[in-house]
Amino acid sequence: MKRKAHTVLETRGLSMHFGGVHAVDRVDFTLRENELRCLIGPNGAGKSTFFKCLTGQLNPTAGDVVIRDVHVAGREPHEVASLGVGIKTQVPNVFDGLTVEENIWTAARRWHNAKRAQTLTSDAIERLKLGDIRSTLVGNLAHGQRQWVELGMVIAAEPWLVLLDEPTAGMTHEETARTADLIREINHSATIIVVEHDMQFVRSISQHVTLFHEGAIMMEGTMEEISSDPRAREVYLGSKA
Amino acid sequence: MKLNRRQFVVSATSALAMPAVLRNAYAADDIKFVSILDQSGGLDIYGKPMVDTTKMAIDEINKAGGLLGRKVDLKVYDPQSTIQFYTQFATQASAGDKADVVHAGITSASREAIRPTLSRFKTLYFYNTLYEGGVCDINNFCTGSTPAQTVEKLVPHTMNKWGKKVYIVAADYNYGQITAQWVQKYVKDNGGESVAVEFFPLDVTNFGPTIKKIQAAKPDMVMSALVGGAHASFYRQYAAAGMNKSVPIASTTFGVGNEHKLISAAEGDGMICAYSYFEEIDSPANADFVKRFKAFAGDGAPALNELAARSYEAAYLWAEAVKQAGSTDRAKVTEALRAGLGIDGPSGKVQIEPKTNHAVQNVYLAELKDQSFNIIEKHENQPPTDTLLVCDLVADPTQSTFKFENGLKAAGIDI
Amino acid sequence: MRELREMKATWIIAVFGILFTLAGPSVLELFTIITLAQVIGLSILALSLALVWGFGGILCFGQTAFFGLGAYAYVIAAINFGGSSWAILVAMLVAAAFAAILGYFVFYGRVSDVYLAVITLTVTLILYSLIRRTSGPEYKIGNALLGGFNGISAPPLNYPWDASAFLFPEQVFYVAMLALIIAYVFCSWLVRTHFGRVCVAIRENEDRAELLAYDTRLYKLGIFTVGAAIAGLGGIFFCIGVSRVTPDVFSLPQSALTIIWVIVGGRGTLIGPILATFALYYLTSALGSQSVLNTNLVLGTILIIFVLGVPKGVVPAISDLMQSRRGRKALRARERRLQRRRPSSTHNATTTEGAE
Amino acid sequence: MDLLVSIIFQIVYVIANLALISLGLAIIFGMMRVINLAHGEFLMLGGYTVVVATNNGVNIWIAILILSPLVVGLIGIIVERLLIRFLYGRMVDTLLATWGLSLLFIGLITSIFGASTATTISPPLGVITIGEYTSSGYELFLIGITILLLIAVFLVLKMTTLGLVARGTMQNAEMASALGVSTSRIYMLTFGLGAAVSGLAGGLLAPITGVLPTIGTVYIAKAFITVISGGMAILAGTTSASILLGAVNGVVSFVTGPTLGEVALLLAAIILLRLMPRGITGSIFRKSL
Repeated sequence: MKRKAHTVLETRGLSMHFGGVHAVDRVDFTLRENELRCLIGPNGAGKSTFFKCLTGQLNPTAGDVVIRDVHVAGREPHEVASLGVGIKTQVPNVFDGLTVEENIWTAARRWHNAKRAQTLTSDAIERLKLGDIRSTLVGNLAHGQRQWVELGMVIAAEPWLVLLDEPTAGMTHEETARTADLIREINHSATIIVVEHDMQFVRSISQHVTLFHEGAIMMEGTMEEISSDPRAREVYLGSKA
Repeated sequence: MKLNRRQFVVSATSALAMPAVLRNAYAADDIKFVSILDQSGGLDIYGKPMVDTTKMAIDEINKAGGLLGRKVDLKVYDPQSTIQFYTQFATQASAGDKADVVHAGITSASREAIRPTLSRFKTLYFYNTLYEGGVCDINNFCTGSTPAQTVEKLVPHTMNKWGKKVYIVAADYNYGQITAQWVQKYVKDNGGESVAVEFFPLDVTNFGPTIKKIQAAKPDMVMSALVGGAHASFYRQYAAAGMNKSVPIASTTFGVGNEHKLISAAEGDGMICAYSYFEEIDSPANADFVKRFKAFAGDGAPALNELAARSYEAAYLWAEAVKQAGSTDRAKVTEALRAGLGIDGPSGKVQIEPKTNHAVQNVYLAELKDQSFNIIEKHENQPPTDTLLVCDLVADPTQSTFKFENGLKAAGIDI
Repeated sequence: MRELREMKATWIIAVFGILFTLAGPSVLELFTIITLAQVIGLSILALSLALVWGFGGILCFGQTAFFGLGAYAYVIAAINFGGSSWAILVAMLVAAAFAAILGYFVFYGRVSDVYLAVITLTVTLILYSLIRRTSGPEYKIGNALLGGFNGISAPPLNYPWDASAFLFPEQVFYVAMLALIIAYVFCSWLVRTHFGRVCVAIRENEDRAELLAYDTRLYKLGIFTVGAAIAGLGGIFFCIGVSRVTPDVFSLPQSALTIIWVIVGGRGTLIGPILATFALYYLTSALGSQSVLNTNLVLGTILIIFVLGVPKGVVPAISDLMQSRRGRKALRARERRLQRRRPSSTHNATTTEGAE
Repeated sequence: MDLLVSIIFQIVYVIANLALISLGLAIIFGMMRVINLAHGEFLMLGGYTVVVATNNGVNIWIAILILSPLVVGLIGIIVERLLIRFLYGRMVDTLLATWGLSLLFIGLITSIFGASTATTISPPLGVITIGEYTSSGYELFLIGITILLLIAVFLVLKMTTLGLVARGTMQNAEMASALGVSTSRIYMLTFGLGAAVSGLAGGLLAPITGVLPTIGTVYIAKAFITVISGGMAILAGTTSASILLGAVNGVVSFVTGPTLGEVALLLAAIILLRLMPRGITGSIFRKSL
């Protein structure tokens, strides 16, 4: 249990400015091992920009990102991913010209020899119930299926830290529920950050939630704490209106 | 032209005597004459007139009854200004068509690409372009003029006329480099001074900086060995800067691509060039040649220059050799050619010099006026003195090299 | 399963290639065999671009830079060593080393696609200009003068490590065909290895590959370098076939032709560009043997018709046609794909625009 | 001193020359992301327009300043309607199609006019004298007209509706079509404008370089490199790249000769693209036209 207290990801004074816009402004954030953390906030709150700073897709203007004692701010995405981090971006980000199986295999093969990669690929396909379409080109699949393929790529690589940006975007109700199950399952072996819009979904998976507003962390706590907070309600209602 | 009248009569009667059916049957037995010259791409300004005159020569030969009673079948390949097609068509002509003779090549690069192939397949080869000299190959007859033949006359004449300080501009490749060396030698021999030598890549079109340098150097004359379509801009820009009025130009290359028709009279007037042929040569043979060519090529007939005229003459040189040898066999024709065979063509007498397989020919100096050349001097029977310095095929007929490939110095000529 | 089938296709094609090689000299005329060496050299060049562009997704406009460097390096080395055996190795190494340096600048500088095309082309044009400016006697490497515009005559191939025994034209043909077949099988194998599949994945989606912890720069550099070595090999046979190397190997028309072969043959196949090279070469040379139509006129028309009518290239178009005959099912799937692709691709386009 | 002035004049001329041959390509590339490999042939066609017109007795100024942009602009519009419009968004395909077009034009002109064409035009405007040195008055005219042309293109892009809509379209084609702008018509006119500018440039250069069917190949590589070095912004890109590359070329040509001058230009372009992969205007002057 003492491992649970161990910090695996930390940002210190992380800032990302685009011209005069402070998309992320001096964010200090800590994530402990085996956590399942949701980042929420209205559109433009800066959570996606924050996410991209973690994955190396953006080079932060200032501040630092530390993953397991490695300073990764400004590093290339592949260097972040090489630490054993599984990443799923907002738009379905897959290899359209490859089959489902090849997509997932490419992810697994990065870490394992050919034989083990094949096993992991088959496992992932089975877990995600992609068997019927395993030989279909991903470019031919529906939006929701493409999301699943991308999740499969994340699982097959067996990451210890998983960063998901809006994993349920464009999914049906049923698919969302399955995704929630899957994320809880992954959480048995990995620490997870989920950026999400869908409050119902967040409620169904999360223990701990961070609320972003105007580029900064407004508050952190359980979903109950946040939804009962008047300021948070205002942020959300304001943005919805 | 000195067509052998007796043979003409004999072959003509024998052709007539033969039943029509038999004559057609003989088509497979045609003499094969292959011409490989660029008709598209950057070099077509040179290649097209050469092909036109070659066609005319073969046409005339056939109308006169062919050779040895056989029809001469001309096949023309267009290598599209790329070396790789030269090699391919030369292989096709020699190994595939089994050509009796190949007339081919404009640049030295193209000649060097095909010379070994034609040697290997024992196919007689004529190269009819003016070039830097130095080919020493028993199988290769180079009929064009070389720098020593033309520059030797051009330099003293223009220096006497204009002055002793010469600024040399030349194309940046083997021909330009070697010609520039000959110019420097003859300038020195005649007590002059070469104030600068500048080389231009073939794709340069802006000569502004050089024109300023020429103005700064204040020479008495400019000697140009510039080559190709892009380089024609030099003369325009030179004239635009008013320089053609103060520092006149002499050239060893201007006009062979019919540049004198491409620039206006005001820009070109006063330039002096030296070649072994000008369309304006005043002789009955040439007047007749020009007339026949205009009739043959029609309205769009290009101006005639050394390359075009020499292609025509070379076809006749070969035809004459075939007649004398009584065969198209390579060894026999070569022997006939090297026995000092000559013809009287539109440029005057052209004769093969046996030590080099080059041509002894007339050299004319001409001054440009209103887009045409006025002949001012004529030098008869000029030997290829430059190639003679390095080549003696009489002493060693097995040679097959291009002695000037790496410049004059490498060939042991120190000038 | 898919891979197994495809590798089987590779072997079938290779067997056809070997049959052609063996039958060639007895079926074809000698002059055809002789000229084939240069066409084979060009088709190896096309193969290298098919690998780099079709599979690596790298639009290299200047593949001829490596081709030409290979040719020049071979000639210079062969003249200096007095034999062709080591020269072949040197040529491939020089081409690969040059590509590695250029690729390092380009890929590690994160140069975008269009600019990559232009930079590689510019490098080729620079080499073209540079080599054309070396006509003076002062430009020599060892015993080999560079010759500028006129180029250098190429020493023939000889028996391995016996410089005095030159190969006959038929033997040159065998060696060239062998090189082509080996290069083809090697490329086929390469795109099926882990390395090759990652390269294909990068072609499909470089960001995703990055996020899967692949250093995409390294993979692109790798396939670029391998492609350059193969292009260099093509250059060797080309200059042996032509018997001369001239700056034309770096020229703009040569660069464009190489792209045309790959386009006509089809991106994403290896055999397509090879066949396209043979076909188009014989078309252009046939055009050169007639004088009715202007060669440029015909070539230009063909190119335009191809881009408008068969933009995917011949081989993919034929396999598409065969697939669509297999049943309506495939057709329907493609329609669905097209419908879906449209909204999602525009979506992608706008997001990348926004991210820039 | 005279030498210095006349050298500076010459370098300015080299720069203007570079800008002149590149501008048409830059318009088409900057606005439409189409790399027009037939650009050199548009220049060539401009030159032929002038030669044919003057040979038929048309005043040389009318031929250069009015006919050459008009004829080539029309050819551009025809080409866009028959070919380019089917290929938008397919960069490589447009590249190949325009390459085909380039071969086609060369073949066509060679078939019609032959490999070389007699011309009697020579650069008008006489000679200007700087101390002991003389330059062509026409070169001075070319410098002036290049500046005027740049200003004119600036005004068209900045002031006219066409320019405004075209810039909007080039920023975001979809939004423009959502606003009811006919992108198809805009593309057609833009391509026509680019072709007309190229035609004018070709016409202007004809008296000083002459015309040949293959003359386009001399220009295309340089124009291509200038435009790419300049980046997306049409005017700022072309101007800045022309100044940089032209100055390098001019100075090195003077010091060492034309051979290294060309090499220096190309090397400068490579180094520039290494430092600024999106061209000069991709890094600085980003907001400019």
